[in-house]
Amino acid sequence: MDSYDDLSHSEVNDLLRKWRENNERKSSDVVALWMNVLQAHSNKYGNEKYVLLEQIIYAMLDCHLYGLAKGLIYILSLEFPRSLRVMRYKAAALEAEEKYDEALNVLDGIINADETNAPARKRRVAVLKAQGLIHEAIKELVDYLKKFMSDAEAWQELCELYLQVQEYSRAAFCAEELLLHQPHNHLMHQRLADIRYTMGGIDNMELAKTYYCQSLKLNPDNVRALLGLFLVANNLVGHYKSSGSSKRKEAWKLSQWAQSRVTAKQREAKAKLGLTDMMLSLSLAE
Amino acid sequence: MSAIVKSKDNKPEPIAYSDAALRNNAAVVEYCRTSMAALSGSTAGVLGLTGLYGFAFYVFAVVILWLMFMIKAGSNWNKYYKSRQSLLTSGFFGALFTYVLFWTFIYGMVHVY
Amino acid sequence: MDSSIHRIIVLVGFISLFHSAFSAAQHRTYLRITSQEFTTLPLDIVLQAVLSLFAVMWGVLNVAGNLREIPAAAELNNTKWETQRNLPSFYIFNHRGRALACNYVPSPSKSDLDNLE
Amino acid sequence: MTELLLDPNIRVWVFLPIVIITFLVGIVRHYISIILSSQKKIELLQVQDSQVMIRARLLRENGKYLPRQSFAMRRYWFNNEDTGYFKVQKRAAASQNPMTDPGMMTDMLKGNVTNVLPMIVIGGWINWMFSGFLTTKVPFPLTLRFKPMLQRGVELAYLDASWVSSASWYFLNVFGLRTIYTLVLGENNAADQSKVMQEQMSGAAMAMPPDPKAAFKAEWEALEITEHRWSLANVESDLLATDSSNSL
Repeated sequence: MDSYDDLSHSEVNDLLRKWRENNERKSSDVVALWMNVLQAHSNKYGNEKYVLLEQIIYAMLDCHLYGLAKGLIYILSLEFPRSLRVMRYKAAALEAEEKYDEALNVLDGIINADETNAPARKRRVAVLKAQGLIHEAIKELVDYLKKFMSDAEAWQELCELYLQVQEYSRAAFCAEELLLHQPHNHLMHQRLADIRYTMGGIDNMELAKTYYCQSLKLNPDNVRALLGLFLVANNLVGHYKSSGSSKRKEAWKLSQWAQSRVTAKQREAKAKLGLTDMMLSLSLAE
Repeated sequence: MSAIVKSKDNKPEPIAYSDAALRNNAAVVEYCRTSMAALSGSTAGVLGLTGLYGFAFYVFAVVILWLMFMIKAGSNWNKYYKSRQSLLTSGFFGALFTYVLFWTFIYGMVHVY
Repeated sequence: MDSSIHRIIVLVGFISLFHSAFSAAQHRTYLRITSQEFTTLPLDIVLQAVLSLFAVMWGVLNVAGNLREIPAAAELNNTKWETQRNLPSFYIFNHRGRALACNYVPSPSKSDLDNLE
Repeated sequence: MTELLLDPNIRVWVFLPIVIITFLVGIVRHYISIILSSQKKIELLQVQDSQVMIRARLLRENGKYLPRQSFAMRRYWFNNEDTGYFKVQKRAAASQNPMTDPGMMTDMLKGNVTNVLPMIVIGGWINWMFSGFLTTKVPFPLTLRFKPMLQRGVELAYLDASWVSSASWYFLNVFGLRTIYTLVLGENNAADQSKVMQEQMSGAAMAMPPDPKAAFKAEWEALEITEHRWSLANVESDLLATDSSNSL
């Protein structure tokens, strides 16, 4: 991954597209790729030129390369003088320079011009978040979600924000909403289970157990869910000491099962490690 | 214990399909099908097939394309297509029109004059 | 790399198909000039046309793009929480990674000002 | 019946040009319609309605993954008699007459300009330019019924029905080449990219319910009769069962 110079132009394009589609941040890598490979071929971006430039601009802002980013934004604004999307880049640049009020002004301008512009509204939330005003950001985001109710990304962000201020039951609500959007994503089940486990109490533990199980059913390789299941099951065994034995038995069984799976996984991982690596880790431990 | 018995009664959960992947595959299949109709129509025109022979050639081309899809997907076609039958039959008549047009066109170019 | 080979196959197949079409047309005119009855094309033209049809079809099939696996789990199970959590719409830029940039000048934040006094 | 012999010049100067002209006109029309198509201005309320509908639909379909309490809470929020979303939000019934909406009018006009007009103009021009030629013969026998369809402009009573006149050949091309356009132009071609840049639409503004009032009512009814079936009831035992069967 270090030698970006060897990659051809089209390979770089493919790589960047993959990152874009998978939502990978990798900003410094993106900037490095642009510097080393793409910049020389700026006339050959092909169909995806503008999406690519957007990715690069955001990556540059992320890497504190404000001058370069502004240069690109300027080029784009010459090409599309009245585009709201380019306005959004400008707002992002202002935001990166911590000129939050100006950024908010630009974003408000966008929303005035097109009140259905969802990305600009989301950026407003991000601006508040960047200033550390989490409660204000939550309020803004809730207002946004009242209008754009099926925006999974926003629900996820709201979930994270609630977790930051430790409002677990509200975070759980958001996580459930996410589950409605992506019922086959094991990470969503795992996340909801994490939240339920953190909330505590027998009912929540039972739910956490169920969702960890579902997550493992969808993806048996989810080790975090495995660990969570183990902890939850142990916890439940403790809770059910006196009451109904069948539930206790089940929890105990699950805990045993999770433990055996973890052991198997560890053995697998160890087998993959070479002998030298094991020696190294031993010597380090000593 | 009752839970286990219940789970046996339940049907296995339907497999969830990824919407984007389904659409991607449908677009690929559609692309190949249209190209196949145009190309095999041209070939039928070159060969100067007339009447029922031409339509038989179309069926032949459809089957060949289907076989090629199967070869490309390999043994685990289940991963890529929902069903093999619908791959064979869907869009049969839609592509037939394209086929006939190209058949007529190339037949006219080669054999009529 | 792989697709360029198939592109060449498609191109060659097309040329070959065109060539067989021209051959067939020539054959027809020849028959007409010598006023013979048309029964069937010579075998070599037929073979060339059919074979190039197969070649082009196979090439198009591979040029058209890759099929993606349709079970939802195939893609979702490869996503990690890091990418799932990463939401481009809500990026913030004043994260701690900024301090690593070579031209970073720490701005006097509120707490620093408090300490000064 | 003896075989007709056509002049090869017809092939070069009539038959082929018609195909090429039809094809190129189709391509040009595609790009013109891209230029003319205006981004529809969408009201915030419309977006909100469509998103609510999506959310309610998701609740109906995937509600089985939520615990009963969470499901009931959401349904209550949508449906309860006093404060439920579908009860409180009043939407005016959609106006039935598209003529009252000037935006709709211009859209219809644009659709006509790009679709129907070129076909008539080019068709008329081809009829005038290449009239009265027999261009080709379909390679399969046809009944006499097809004669008026395939031999427009050539009224010969005793001609075999499988001969095609130039005007009819044009119309055959217009309809037959449609699939080829999608092949050549692709689903999302380069021309759309810069369009996206100029006026980026929030992708959520898709299928608007044309009449939100009726749609709300339908969704309310659908939600009302949805029963909650907790699909994760047996997941623990399933998990244990699958694993023991695997390890055996």
